Amino acid sequence: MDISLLAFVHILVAAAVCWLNFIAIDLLFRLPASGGVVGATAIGKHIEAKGGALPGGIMMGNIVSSPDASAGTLLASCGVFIAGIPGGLLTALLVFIGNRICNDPGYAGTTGAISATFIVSAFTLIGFSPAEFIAGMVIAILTIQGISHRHSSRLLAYLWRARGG
Amino acid sequence: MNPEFILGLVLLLGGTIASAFPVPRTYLNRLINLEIPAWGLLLLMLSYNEALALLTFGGVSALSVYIFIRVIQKKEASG
Amino acid sequence: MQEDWTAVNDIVVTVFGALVLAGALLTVVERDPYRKLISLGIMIGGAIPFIVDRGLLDVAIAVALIAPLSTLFILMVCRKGEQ
Amino acid sequence: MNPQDTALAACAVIAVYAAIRVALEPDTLRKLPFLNVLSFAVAGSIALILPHPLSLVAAAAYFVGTTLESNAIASTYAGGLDRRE
Repeated sequence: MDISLLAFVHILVAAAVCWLNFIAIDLLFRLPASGGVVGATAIGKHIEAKGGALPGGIMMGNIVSSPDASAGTLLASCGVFIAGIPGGLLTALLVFIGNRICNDPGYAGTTGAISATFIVSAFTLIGFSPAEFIAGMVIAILTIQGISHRHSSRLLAYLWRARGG
Repeated sequence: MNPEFILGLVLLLGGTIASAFPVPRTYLNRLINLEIPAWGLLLLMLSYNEALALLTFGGVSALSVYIFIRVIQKKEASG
Repeated sequence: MQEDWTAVNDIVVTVFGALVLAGALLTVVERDPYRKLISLGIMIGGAIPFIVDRGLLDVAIAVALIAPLSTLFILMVCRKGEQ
Repeated sequence: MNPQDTALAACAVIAVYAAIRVALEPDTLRKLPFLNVLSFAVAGSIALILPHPLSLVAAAAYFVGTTLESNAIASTYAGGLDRRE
Protein backbone atom coordinates (compact mmCIF):
# COMPACT_ATOMS: atom_id res chain seq x y z
CA MET A 1 0.00 0.00 0.00
CA ASP A 2 2.18 2.82 -1.22
CA ILE A 3 -0.21 5.74 -1.28
CA SER A 4 2.15 8.40 -2.41
CA LEU A 5 2.27 11.66 -0.51
CA LEU A 6 1.99 13.65 -3.72
CA ALA A 7 -1.46 12.29 -4.59
CA PHE A 8 -2.61 13.06 -1.06
CA VAL A 9 -1.43 16.67 -1.30
CA HIS A 10 -3.05 16.96 -4.73
CA ILE A 11 -6.41 15.80 -3.35
CA LEU A 12 -6.22 18.32 -0.49
CA VAL A 13 -5.38 21.19 -2.86
CA ALA A 14 -8.22 20.11 -5.16
CA ALA A 15 -10.60 20.04 -2.18
CA ALA A 16 -9.66 23.62 -1.28
CA VAL A 17 -10.14 24.82 -4.86
CA CYS A 18 -13.53 23.11 -5.19
CA TRP A 19 -14.63 24.46 -1.79
CA LEU A 20 -13.80 28.04 -2.80
CA ASN A 21 -15.52 27.60 -6.18
CA PHE A 22 -18.84 26.30 -4.97
CA ILE A 23 -19.09 28.46 -1.84
CA ALA A 24 -18.34 31.61 -3.88
CA ILE A 25 -20.92 30.81 -6.55
CA ASP A 26 -23.59 29.76 -4.05
CA LEU A 27 -23.13 32.98 -2.08
CA LEU A 28 -23.14 34.99 -5.31
CA PHE A 29 -26.51 33.53 -6.33
CA ARG A 30 -28.03 34.32 -2.90
CA LEU A 31 -28.76 30.75 -1.81
CA PRO A 32 -28.84 31.51 1.96
CA ALA A 33 -31.47 34.24 1.51
CA SER A 34 -34.55 32.03 1.26
CA GLY A 35 -35.52 28.41 0.85
CA GLY A 36 -36.43 27.51 -2.72
CA VAL A 37 -38.89 24.81 -1.63
CA VAL A 38 -40.69 24.01 1.63
CA GLY A 39 -38.26 21.24 2.49
CA ALA A 40 -35.19 23.51 2.37
CA THR A 41 -36.68 25.91 4.91
CA ALA A 42 -37.69 22.99 7.15
CA ILE A 43 -34.14 21.58 7.11
CA GLY A 44 -32.81 25.05 7.98
CA LYS A 45 -35.21 25.32 10.92
CA HIS A 46 -34.22 21.88 12.22
CA ILE A 47 -30.52 22.77 12.00
CA GLU A 48 -31.22 26.05 13.81
CA ALA A 49 -33.03 24.13 16.56
CA LYS A 50 -29.89 22.07 17.15
CA GLY A 51 -27.80 25.23 17.69
CA GLY A 52 -26.86 26.31 14.17
CA ALA A 53 -27.55 29.55 12.31
CA LEU A 54 -30.62 29.98 10.10
CA PRO A 55 -29.02 31.35 6.85
CA GLY A 56 -26.43 28.58 6.85
CA GLY A 57 -29.11 26.00 7.52
CA ILE A 58 -31.24 27.28 4.65
CA MET A 59 -28.24 27.14 2.33
CA MET A 60 -27.56 23.54 3.38
CA GLY A 61 -31.24 22.73 2.77
CA ASN A 62 -30.98 24.27 -0.69
CA ILE A 63 -27.89 22.16 -1.42
CA VAL A 64 -29.82 19.05 -0.36
CA SER A 65 -33.00 19.70 -2.29
CA SER A 66 -31.81 20.92 -5.69
CA PRO A 67 -28.59 20.49 -7.71
CA ASP A 68 -26.65 23.71 -7.08
CA ALA A 69 -23.04 24.75 -7.70
CA SER A 70 -21.62 21.88 -5.64
CA ALA A 71 -23.35 19.31 -7.84
CA GLY A 72 -22.20 21.27 -10.88
CA THR A 73 -18.59 21.17 -9.67
CA LEU A 74 -18.70 17.42 -9.01
CA LEU A 75 -20.32 16.51 -12.31
CA ALA A 76 -18.07 18.88 -14.26
CA SER A 77 -15.02 17.18 -12.70
CA CYS A 78 -16.47 13.83 -13.79
CA GLY A 79 -17.05 15.23 -17.27
CA VAL A 80 -13.50 16.56 -17.61
CA PHE A 81 -12.19 13.23 -16.27
CA ILE A 82 -14.10 11.26 -18.88
CA ALA A 83 -14.28 13.45 -21.99
CA GLY A 84 -12.29 16.65 -21.53
CA ILE A 85 -13.83 20.12 -21.91
CA PRO A 86 -16.80 18.95 -24.10
CA GLY A 87 -17.73 16.53 -21.32
CA GLY A 88 -17.75 19.36 -18.79
CA LEU A 89 -20.03 21.46 -20.99
CA LEU A 90 -22.31 18.44 -21.48
CA THR A 91 -22.65 18.15 -17.69
CA ALA A 92 -23.60 21.82 -17.52
CA LEU A 93 -26.52 20.97 -19.81
CA LEU A 94 -27.43 17.92 -17.68
CA VAL A 95 -27.34 19.98 -14.47
CA PHE A 96 -29.60 22.56 -16.09
CA ILE A 97 -32.11 19.83 -17.02
CA GLY A 98 -31.89 18.42 -13.49
CA ASN A 99 -32.59 21.85 -12.02
CA ARG A 100 -35.66 22.16 -14.21
CA ILE A 101 -36.87 18.76 -12.93
CA CYS A 102 -36.37 19.91 -9.32
CA ASN A 103 -38.42 23.08 -9.89
CA ASP A 104 -35.56 25.56 -9.49
CA PRO A 105 -34.31 28.40 -11.76
CA GLY A 106 -30.97 26.61 -11.95
CA TYR A 107 -28.49 29.32 -12.80
CA ALA A 108 -26.20 28.54 -9.83
CA GLY A 109 -25.70 24.92 -10.91
CA THR A 110 -25.05 25.77 -14.55
CA THR A 111 -22.62 28.58 -13.69
CA GLY A 112 -20.79 26.33 -11.23
CA ALA A 113 -20.46 23.58 -13.82
CA ILE A 114 -19.10 25.90 -16.50
CA SER A 115 -16.60 27.62 -14.18
CA ALA A 116 -15.49 24.29 -12.69
CA THR A 117 -14.92 22.92 -16.19
CA PHE A 118 -12.41 25.63 -16.99
CA ILE A 119 -10.78 25.54 -13.52
CA VAL A 120 -10.27 21.77 -13.63
CA SER A 121 -8.96 21.77 -17.17
CA ALA A 122 -6.57 24.58 -16.24
CA PHE A 123 -5.26 22.53 -13.31
CA THR A 124 -4.69 19.50 -15.53
CA LEU A 125 -2.07 21.56 -17.37
CA ILE A 126 0.13 21.70 -14.26
CA GLY A 127 0.07 18.02 -13.42
CA PHE A 128 -3.21 17.48 -11.58
CA SER A 129 -5.53 14.64 -12.57
CA PRO A 130 -9.29 15.32 -12.88
CA ALA A 131 -9.90 12.21 -10.75
CA GLU A 132 -8.30 14.05 -7.85
CA PHE A 133 -10.85 16.83 -8.29
CA ILE A 134 -13.70 14.32 -7.97
CA ALA A 135 -12.31 13.12 -4.63
CA GLY A 136 -11.62 16.73 -3.65
CA MET A 137 -15.20 17.77 -4.29
CA VAL A 138 -16.49 14.84 -2.21
CA ILE A 139 -14.21 15.95 0.64
CA ALA A 140 -15.37 19.56 0.23
CA ILE A 141 -19.05 18.63 0.49
CA LEU A 142 -18.16 16.44 3.47
CA THR A 143 -16.77 19.43 5.36
CA ILE A 144 -19.98 21.39 4.80
CA GLN A 145 -22.71 18.76 5.19
CA GLY A 146 -21.13 15.88 7.00
CA ILE A 147 -18.92 16.83 9.96
CA SER A 148 -20.88 19.11 12.27
CA HIS A 149 -24.02 20.89 11.16
CA ARG A 150 -23.79 23.44 13.95
CA HIS A 151 -20.32 24.70 13.10
CA SER A 152 -20.65 24.59 9.32
CA SER A 153 -23.96 26.49 9.38
CA ARG A 154 -22.39 29.14 11.61
CA LEU A 155 -19.46 29.41 9.19
CA LEU A 156 -21.83 29.81 6.22
CA ALA A 157 -23.86 32.44 8.09
CA TYR A 158 -20.64 34.33 8.88
CA LEU A 159 -19.63 34.29 5.22
CA TRP A 160 -23.16 35.39 4.22
CA ARG A 161 -22.96 38.38 6.58
CA ALA A 162 -19.47 39.20 5.27
CA ARG A 163 -20.91 39.28 1.75
CA GLY A 164 -23.34 41.93 2.93
CA GLY A 165 -26.67 40.11 3.31
CA MET B 1 -20.82 -17.65 -6.88
CA ASN B 2 -19.93 -14.06 -7.53
CA PRO B 3 -20.68 -11.33 -4.94
CA GLU B 4 -23.81 -10.09 -6.70
CA PHE B 5 -25.33 -13.57 -6.51
CA ILE B 6 -24.73 -13.94 -2.77
CA LEU B 7 -25.90 -10.40 -2.03
CA GLY B 8 -29.03 -10.90 -4.13
CA LEU B 9 -29.90 -14.15 -2.34
CA VAL B 10 -29.47 -12.54 1.08
CA LEU B 11 -31.65 -9.58 0.13
CA LEU B 12 -34.31 -11.80 -1.47
CA LEU B 13 -34.67 -14.14 1.52
CA GLY B 14 -34.34 -11.49 4.24
CA GLY B 15 -36.62 -9.03 2.47
CA THR B 16 -39.32 -11.62 1.90
CA ILE B 17 -39.36 -12.52 5.58
CA ALA B 18 -39.34 -8.82 6.54
CA SER B 19 -42.27 -8.00 4.28
CA ALA B 20 -44.20 -11.01 5.51
CA PHE B 21 -43.84 -9.92 9.14
CA PRO B 22 -43.41 -6.09 9.23
CA VAL B 23 -42.81 -4.62 12.67
CA PRO B 24 -45.68 -2.09 12.84
CA ARG B 25 -48.24 -4.17 10.96
CA THR B 26 -49.40 -1.59 8.38
CA TYR B 27 -49.79 -1.84 4.63
CA LEU B 28 -47.31 1.00 4.09
CA ASN B 29 -44.53 -0.76 6.00
CA ARG B 30 -45.26 -3.95 4.09
CA LEU B 31 -44.95 -2.07 0.79
CA ILE B 32 -41.67 -0.37 1.77
CA ASN B 33 -40.22 -3.71 2.89
CA LEU B 34 -41.30 -5.18 -0.44
CA GLU B 35 -38.72 -2.94 -2.14
CA ILE B 36 -35.90 -4.97 -0.56
CA PRO B 37 -36.63 -8.30 -2.33
CA ALA B 38 -37.21 -6.34 -5.55
CA TRP B 39 -33.64 -5.04 -5.42
CA GLY B 40 -32.43 -8.50 -4.41
CA LEU B 41 -34.02 -9.97 -7.53
CA LEU B 42 -32.44 -7.17 -9.58
CA LEU B 43 -28.98 -8.05 -8.24
CA LEU B 44 -29.68 -11.73 -8.91
CA MET B 45 -30.56 -10.99 -12.54
CA LEU B 46 -27.45 -8.83 -12.72
CA SER B 47 -25.23 -11.76 -11.82
CA TYR B 48 -26.44 -13.50 -15.02
CA ASN B 49 -25.90 -10.35 -17.20
CA GLU B 50 -29.50 -10.20 -18.39
CA ALA B 51 -29.77 -6.58 -19.56
CA LEU B 52 -33.21 -6.82 -21.16
CA ALA B 53 -34.67 -8.59 -18.12
CA LEU B 54 -33.23 -5.86 -15.88
CA LEU B 55 -34.80 -3.07 -17.95
CA THR B 56 -38.19 -4.77 -18.04
CA PHE B 57 -38.12 -5.58 -14.35
CA GLY B 58 -37.18 -2.00 -13.41
CA GLY B 59 -40.14 -0.59 -15.32
CA VAL B 60 -42.64 -3.16 -14.12
CA SER B 61 -41.64 -2.86 -10.45
CA ALA B 62 -42.30 0.91 -10.44
CA LEU B 63 -45.65 0.27 -12.16
CA SER B 64 -46.62 -2.36 -9.60
CA VAL B 65 -45.74 0.00 -6.74
CA TYR B 66 -48.12 2.55 -8.27
CA ILE B 67 -50.90 -0.03 -8.52
CA PHE B 68 -50.39 -1.09 -4.89
CA ILE B 69 -50.52 2.56 -3.83
CA ARG B 70 -53.87 3.01 -5.59
CA VAL B 71 -55.18 -0.13 -3.87
CA ILE B 72 -54.06 1.15 -0.44
CA GLN B 73 -55.67 4.56 -1.08
CA LYS B 74 -58.97 2.92 -2.10
CA LYS B 75 -58.93 0.73 0.98
CA GLU B 76 -58.23 3.69 3.29
CA ALA B 77 -60.99 5.75 1.68
CA SER B 78 -63.57 3.02 2.06
CA GLY B 79 -62.72 2.47 5.70
CA MET C 1 -13.57 -22.58 -4.56
CA GLN C 2 -10.71 -20.70 -3.02
CA GLU C 3 -10.03 -18.29 -5.86
CA ASP C 4 -13.66 -17.17 -6.01
CA TRP C 5 -13.33 -15.35 -2.71
CA THR C 6 -10.40 -13.22 -3.79
CA ALA C 7 -12.95 -10.88 -5.36
CA VAL C 8 -13.88 -9.81 -1.83
CA ASN C 9 -10.58 -7.96 -1.71
CA ASP C 10 -11.90 -5.60 -4.35
CA ILE C 11 -12.70 -2.29 -2.69
CA VAL C 12 -15.83 -1.66 -4.74
CA VAL C 13 -17.40 -4.99 -3.86
CA THR C 14 -16.52 -4.72 -0.17
CA VAL C 15 -17.65 -1.15 0.41
CA PHE C 16 -20.80 -1.09 -1.69
CA GLY C 17 -21.81 -4.57 -0.58
CA ALA C 18 -21.57 -3.35 3.01
CA LEU C 19 -23.68 -0.33 2.02
CA VAL C 20 -26.38 -2.58 0.51
CA LEU C 21 -26.52 -4.84 3.56
CA ALA C 22 -26.55 -1.93 6.02
CA GLY C 23 -29.29 -0.14 4.09
CA ALA C 24 -31.47 -3.26 3.94
CA LEU C 25 -30.99 -3.97 7.66
CA LEU C 26 -31.80 -0.36 8.60
CA THR C 27 -34.92 -0.43 6.41
CA VAL C 28 -36.19 -3.49 8.25
CA VAL C 29 -35.35 -2.14 11.71
CA GLU C 30 -36.76 1.41 11.45
CA ARG C 31 -40.41 2.04 12.34
CA ASP C 32 -41.22 5.46 10.83
CA PRO C 33 -42.03 5.42 7.05
CA TYR C 34 -39.84 8.46 6.31
CA ARG C 35 -36.86 6.92 8.05
CA LYS C 36 -37.46 3.66 6.19
CA LEU C 37 -37.42 5.53 2.89
CA ILE C 38 -34.13 7.27 3.75
CA SER C 39 -32.56 3.91 4.64
CA LEU C 40 -33.85 2.55 1.33
CA GLY C 41 -31.89 5.37 -0.30
CA ILE C 42 -28.70 4.00 1.27
CA MET C 43 -29.46 0.57 -0.21
CA ILE C 44 -30.12 1.97 -3.69
CA GLY C 45 -26.87 3.97 -3.54
CA GLY C 46 -25.01 0.77 -2.78
CA ALA C 47 -26.68 -1.27 -5.52
CA ILE C 48 -26.20 1.02 -8.53
CA PRO C 49 -22.33 0.80 -8.57
CA PHE C 50 -22.69 -2.99 -8.97
CA ILE C 51 -24.65 -2.41 -12.20
CA VAL C 52 -22.01 0.06 -13.42
CA ASP C 53 -19.23 -2.37 -12.47
CA ARG C 54 -20.76 -4.96 -14.82
CA GLY C 55 -20.70 -2.45 -17.68
CA LEU C 56 -24.49 -2.28 -18.15
CA LEU C 57 -24.63 1.51 -18.30
CA ASP C 58 -28.00 1.79 -20.06
CA VAL C 59 -29.57 -0.30 -17.33
CA ALA C 60 -27.87 1.90 -14.71
CA ILE C 61 -29.34 5.07 -16.27
CA ALA C 62 -32.83 3.56 -16.45
CA VAL C 63 -32.73 2.20 -12.89
CA ALA C 64 -31.34 5.44 -11.45
CA LEU C 65 -34.23 7.34 -13.03
CA ILE C 66 -36.95 4.80 -12.15
CA ALA C 67 -35.97 4.17 -8.50
CA PRO C 68 -36.96 7.65 -7.20
CA LEU C 69 -40.30 7.24 -8.96
CA SER C 70 -41.28 4.38 -6.64
CA THR C 71 -40.26 6.54 -3.68
CA LEU C 72 -42.47 9.36 -4.98
CA PHE C 73 -45.39 6.95 -5.36
CA ILE C 74 -44.91 5.67 -1.81
CA LEU C 75 -44.75 9.25 -0.49
CA MET C 76 -48.25 9.84 -1.89
CA VAL C 77 -49.64 7.70 0.96
CA CYS C 78 -47.36 9.03 3.72
CA ARG C 79 -49.36 11.75 5.39
CA LYS C 80 -47.96 14.40 7.68
CA GLY C 81 -49.29 13.32 11.05
CA GLU C 82 -48.04 9.76 10.67
CA GLN C 83 -44.61 9.90 12.29
CA MET D 1 -1.46 3.60 -6.97
CA ASN D 2 -2.60 5.77 -9.82
CA PRO D 3 -4.78 8.83 -9.11
CA GLN D 4 -7.95 7.06 -10.16
CA ASP D 5 -7.59 4.31 -7.55
CA THR D 6 -6.67 6.82 -4.85
CA ALA D 7 -9.73 8.92 -5.64
CA LEU D 8 -11.96 5.84 -5.71
CA ALA D 9 -10.66 4.76 -2.29
CA ALA D 10 -11.33 8.24 -0.87
CA CYS D 11 -14.88 8.24 -2.28
CA ALA D 12 -15.54 4.76 -0.86
CA VAL D 13 -14.31 5.68 2.62
CA ILE D 14 -16.46 8.83 2.64
CA ALA D 15 -19.49 6.81 1.47
CA VAL D 16 -19.13 4.43 4.41
CA TYR D 17 -18.66 7.34 6.84
CA ALA D 18 -21.80 9.08 5.52
CA ALA D 19 -23.82 5.86 5.81
CA ILE D 20 -22.75 5.47 9.45
CA ARG D 21 -23.73 9.07 10.19
CA VAL D 22 -27.14 8.58 8.53
CA ALA D 23 -27.73 5.50 10.66
CA LEU D 24 -26.80 7.24 13.93
CA GLU D 25 -28.67 10.55 13.43
CA PRO D 26 -31.84 10.67 15.58
CA ASP D 27 -33.64 13.55 13.79
CA THR D 28 -35.31 12.64 10.49
CA LEU D 29 -34.72 15.89 8.59
CA ARG D 30 -31.09 16.15 9.70
CA LYS D 31 -30.45 12.72 8.12
CA LEU D 32 -30.87 14.30 4.67
CA PRO D 33 -27.55 16.27 4.50
CA PHE D 34 -25.66 13.08 5.32
CA LEU D 35 -27.62 11.26 2.63
CA ASN D 36 -26.55 14.05 0.27
CA VAL D 37 -22.89 13.38 1.11
CA LEU D 38 -23.49 9.69 0.39
CA SER D 39 -25.00 10.44 -3.00
CA PHE D 40 -22.06 12.73 -3.87
CA ALA D 41 -19.66 9.90 -3.04
CA VAL D 42 -21.63 7.33 -5.04
CA ALA D 43 -22.00 9.63 -8.06
CA GLY D 44 -18.25 10.24 -8.03
CA SER D 45 -17.59 6.50 -7.74
CA ILE D 46 -19.84 5.74 -10.72
CA ALA D 47 -17.69 7.97 -12.92
CA LEU D 48 -14.46 6.60 -11.42
CA ILE D 49 -15.31 2.89 -11.72
CA LEU D 50 -15.88 2.93 -15.49
CA PRO D 51 -14.67 5.95 -17.51
CA HIS D 52 -17.09 5.91 -20.42
CA PRO D 53 -19.24 8.75 -21.83
CA LEU D 54 -22.46 7.00 -20.84
CA SER D 55 -21.34 6.67 -17.24
CA LEU D 56 -21.28 10.47 -17.12
CA VAL D 57 -24.98 10.41 -17.97
CA ALA D 58 -25.48 7.65 -15.39
CA ALA D 59 -23.81 9.71 -12.67
CA ALA D 60 -25.91 12.76 -13.54
CA ALA D 61 -29.10 10.66 -13.63
CA TYR D 62 -28.34 9.09 -10.26
CA PHE D 63 -27.55 12.45 -8.71
CA VAL D 64 -30.66 14.18 -10.04
CA GLY D 65 -32.80 11.20 -9.01
CA THR D 66 -31.56 11.11 -5.44
CA THR D 67 -31.86 14.88 -5.13
CA LEU D 68 -35.47 14.70 -6.29
CA GLU D 69 -36.08 11.96 -3.74
CA SER D 70 -34.59 14.03 -0.87
CA ASN D 71 -36.60 17.03 -2.01
CA ALA D 72 -39.84 15.06 -1.98
CA ILE D 73 -39.12 13.47 1.42
CA ALA D 74 -38.28 16.83 3.03
CA SER D 75 -41.27 18.61 1.49
CA THR D 76 -43.73 15.89 2.47
CA TYR D 77 -42.32 15.70 6.00
CA ALA D 78 -42.60 19.48 6.35
CA GLY D 79 -46.25 19.41 5.27
CA GLY D 80 -46.16 20.82 1.74
CA LEU D 81 -46.63 18.75 -1.42
CA ASP D 82 -49.83 17.16 -0.24
CA ARG D 83 -51.10 15.65 -3.44
CA ARG D 84 -53.82 13.49 -2.03
CA GLU D 85 -56.67 16.02 -2.11
